[in-house]
Amino acid sequence: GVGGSRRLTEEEFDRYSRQMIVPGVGKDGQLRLINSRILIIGAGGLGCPAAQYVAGAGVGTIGIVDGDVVEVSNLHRQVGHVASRIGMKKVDSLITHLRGLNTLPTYVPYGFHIGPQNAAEIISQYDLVMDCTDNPATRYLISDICVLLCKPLVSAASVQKSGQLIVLNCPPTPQGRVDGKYAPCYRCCFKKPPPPSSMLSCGEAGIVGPVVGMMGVAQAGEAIKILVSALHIPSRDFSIPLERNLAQPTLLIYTYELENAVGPYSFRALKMAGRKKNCFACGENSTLTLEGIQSGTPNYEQFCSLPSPTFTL
Amino acid sequence: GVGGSRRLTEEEFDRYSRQMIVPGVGKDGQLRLINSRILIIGAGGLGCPAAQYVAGAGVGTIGIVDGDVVEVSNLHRQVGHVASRIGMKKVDSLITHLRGLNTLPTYVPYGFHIGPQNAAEIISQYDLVMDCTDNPATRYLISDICVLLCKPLVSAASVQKSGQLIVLNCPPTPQGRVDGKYAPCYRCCFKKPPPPSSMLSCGEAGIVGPVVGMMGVAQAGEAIKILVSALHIPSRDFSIPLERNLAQPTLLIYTYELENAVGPYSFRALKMAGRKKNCFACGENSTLTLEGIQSGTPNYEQFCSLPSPTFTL
Amino acid sequence: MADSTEVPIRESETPTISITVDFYGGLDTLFGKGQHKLAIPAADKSGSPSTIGFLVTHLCETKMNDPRTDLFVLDGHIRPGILVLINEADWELEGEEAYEIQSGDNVVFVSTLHGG
Amino acid sequence: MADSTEVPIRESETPTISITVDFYGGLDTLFGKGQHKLAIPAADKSGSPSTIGFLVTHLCETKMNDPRTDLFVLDGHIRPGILVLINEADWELEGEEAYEIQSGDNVVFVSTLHGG
Ligand SMILES: [Zn+2]
Ligand SMILES: [Zn+2]
Repeated sequence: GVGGSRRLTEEEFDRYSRQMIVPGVGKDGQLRLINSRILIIGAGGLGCPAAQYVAGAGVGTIGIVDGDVVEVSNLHRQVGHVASRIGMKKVDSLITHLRGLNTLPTYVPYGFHIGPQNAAEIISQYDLVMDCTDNPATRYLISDICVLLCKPLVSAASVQKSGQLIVLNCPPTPQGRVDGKYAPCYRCCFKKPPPPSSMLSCGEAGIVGPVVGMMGVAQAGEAIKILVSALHIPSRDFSIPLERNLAQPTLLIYTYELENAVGPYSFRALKMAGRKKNCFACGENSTLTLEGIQSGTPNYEQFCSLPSPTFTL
Repeated sequence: GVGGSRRLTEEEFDRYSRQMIVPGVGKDGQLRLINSRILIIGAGGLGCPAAQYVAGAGVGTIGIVDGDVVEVSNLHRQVGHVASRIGMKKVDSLITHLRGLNTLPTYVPYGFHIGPQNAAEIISQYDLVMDCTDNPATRYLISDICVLLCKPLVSAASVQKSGQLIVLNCPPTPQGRVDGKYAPCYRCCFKKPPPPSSMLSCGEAGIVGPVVGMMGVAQAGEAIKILVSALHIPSRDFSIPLERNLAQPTLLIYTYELENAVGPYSFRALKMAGRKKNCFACGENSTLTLEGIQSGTPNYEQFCSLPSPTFTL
Repeated sequence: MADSTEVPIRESETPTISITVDFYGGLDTLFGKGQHKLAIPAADKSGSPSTIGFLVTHLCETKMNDPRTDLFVLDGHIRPGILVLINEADWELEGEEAYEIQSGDNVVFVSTLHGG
Repeated sequence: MADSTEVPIRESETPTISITVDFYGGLDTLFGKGQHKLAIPAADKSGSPSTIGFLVTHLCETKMNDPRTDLFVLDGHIRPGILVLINEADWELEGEEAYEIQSGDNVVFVSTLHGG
């Protein structure tokens, strides 16, 4: 929602005053956060720090999707879980932590994997989606649904000593609309997935905690920015298509160098193209539909040649 | 310490395997983390996320200094505290959280403000210091003690929509040693404090949670890097002064723009000069001593013209 | 004082130098965001080549959006707690306020932060 | 194939083009860190101007530290899942592998990450 104009409660005022006095937030921005619903898909190395700051900022409804349970090897980087909750569903563990931080938001746990059968139903209930997952099939699925449902997507990924972050489909624009400079979707930027042989997971390649942590916190920063500035609301008046557009879409790249102090190459912001006319998902001749996805078209597993038939987060 | 060559326990292996397989960490790097002692000064917006990742990575001894108690207005950004611990000392609240994340490190609480009387005694027991404080007088004091005790310092600061981070005195070099390209101290970079009238605190100017969060997580990243690479050990052989030097000292600047998606100006890495011959603290004619500091010379409050006679974190 | 925007210059006008200036650490809110491309007078009123000292006054007089000039200049000098970098180098190495600005220079002003 | 390091070039040798290349997302571990300043042949063996397609093969043959060339090239083309940017622009807008490299170009290769 856009946010109403009610008064803030005393507790809200005490909690959020330090962020409300920041120029550009204010009472209106805080009410937009309170009236907004964010879906965090993945409660791991990205989702944990992202959720901490989204909850702290007072986003009103926070949904979390993850089918996994907490393992001891997660804890060096998944800072929303604790040793005493090993074996618990990650969504329940993380929500326990978030409730301690802030009791005011409504937390909605989805303790199962997201897939073509359930993605639209879940995502439709939120204003903004954060992709904190760890495999390409799920990333393409989430982006496709966000295009079809007109939701902005804050996407990040991290392996070993590298991290990436990009804001997609924001402000959201209906599928097929290409007569202007619109924001790209995941497929506009990353047309084809890598072959499974070249893909490195955090399990195989390892991960340095603060690297994935930086990306998760940055995701929260982008999400808060979008909601405070009401950029999550789909454009209605396409006669002025450029007016509410974000700056040039940008892929932020972070490289952690174990041998060097913070150097000039640690961060790089790469300018990306806008929506592509020939995009499979959002382009002018796209045949992608919610019904198609639910009935197995496209086949995300095949597209990404995943060996396993299940979508794992 | 430099780290021994013992075996890792099964629990250590389970916890740290994902970070040990990262090239450049390995078993040796992990043992250096386990055998190291980090002091985190400040358990607020920077100290909370920094401590989460330092604890997760398995640093063996973690000291935390802070005289404040948890308040509700902290919780939107100080993610190591929870509502049920409002009124508790921040050090105790944060350590409660960290023990949940990782039971293996030894946690040492210092539930009082750091000042000229106690700073050397506390800092002397650690291998690396993280400055997560919020006022200039304390920042100059901590840097001076780190110069005199040969400790590397990872310093960060954040207000409103801006953050800064710099690694100082690393590898540590004895005071007065200027015959080479050595790392600067805080005074080499920031010669004079701003007048109190121009200074903005998080209380007055506000702060966006993920902005200070990014800086805290980045501090943890730098600290882990230094310990894993054994860059915290003071140089002994000054006939080869350049060999173990870090890359050019760099001030990382982060600017959060509420109106824009991640843009090319969000991060900037500014090259800083090395140790300055005429530096008040580390330069060749420095008269700074531990005894002097303890007996009131220099007068940090006067230097920074703090209105209050106490050092607050 | 000459115009500091990118207006075409006639032969008879004061020659200008093109430089870029960046502000960080809250100074961006005093001057506006992003990188500023400026054409500053090549010489001050007395005819001496423009220095960083001149630039500071010039910025204060022509570019500040905010009446609180003491957040940038105190007693005619850049206020303490602001770091100045000339072409990515500490200005102390370049002569501080006496440095003579060259065409194409990049000058960065960073206000030191202390919050946490 | 001509040497791709900054060796002084004699008149009789193949003319070269100076470019910069960056690798991210793990590709930096295959090629070494930081920005690579390269002098690449101005034309391929058949005499046609060097394209991005040529550069990819050239990098693979002369610059890779790692035997796993299939992490960069598959079937003679850049492997799927690697983003290519030419002078900060998506290579799709520039003609992809057919783009003719110009002196001073910056080419960025980014391996898409999926972990979290
Ligand atoms: Zn698209
Ligand atoms: Zn110094």
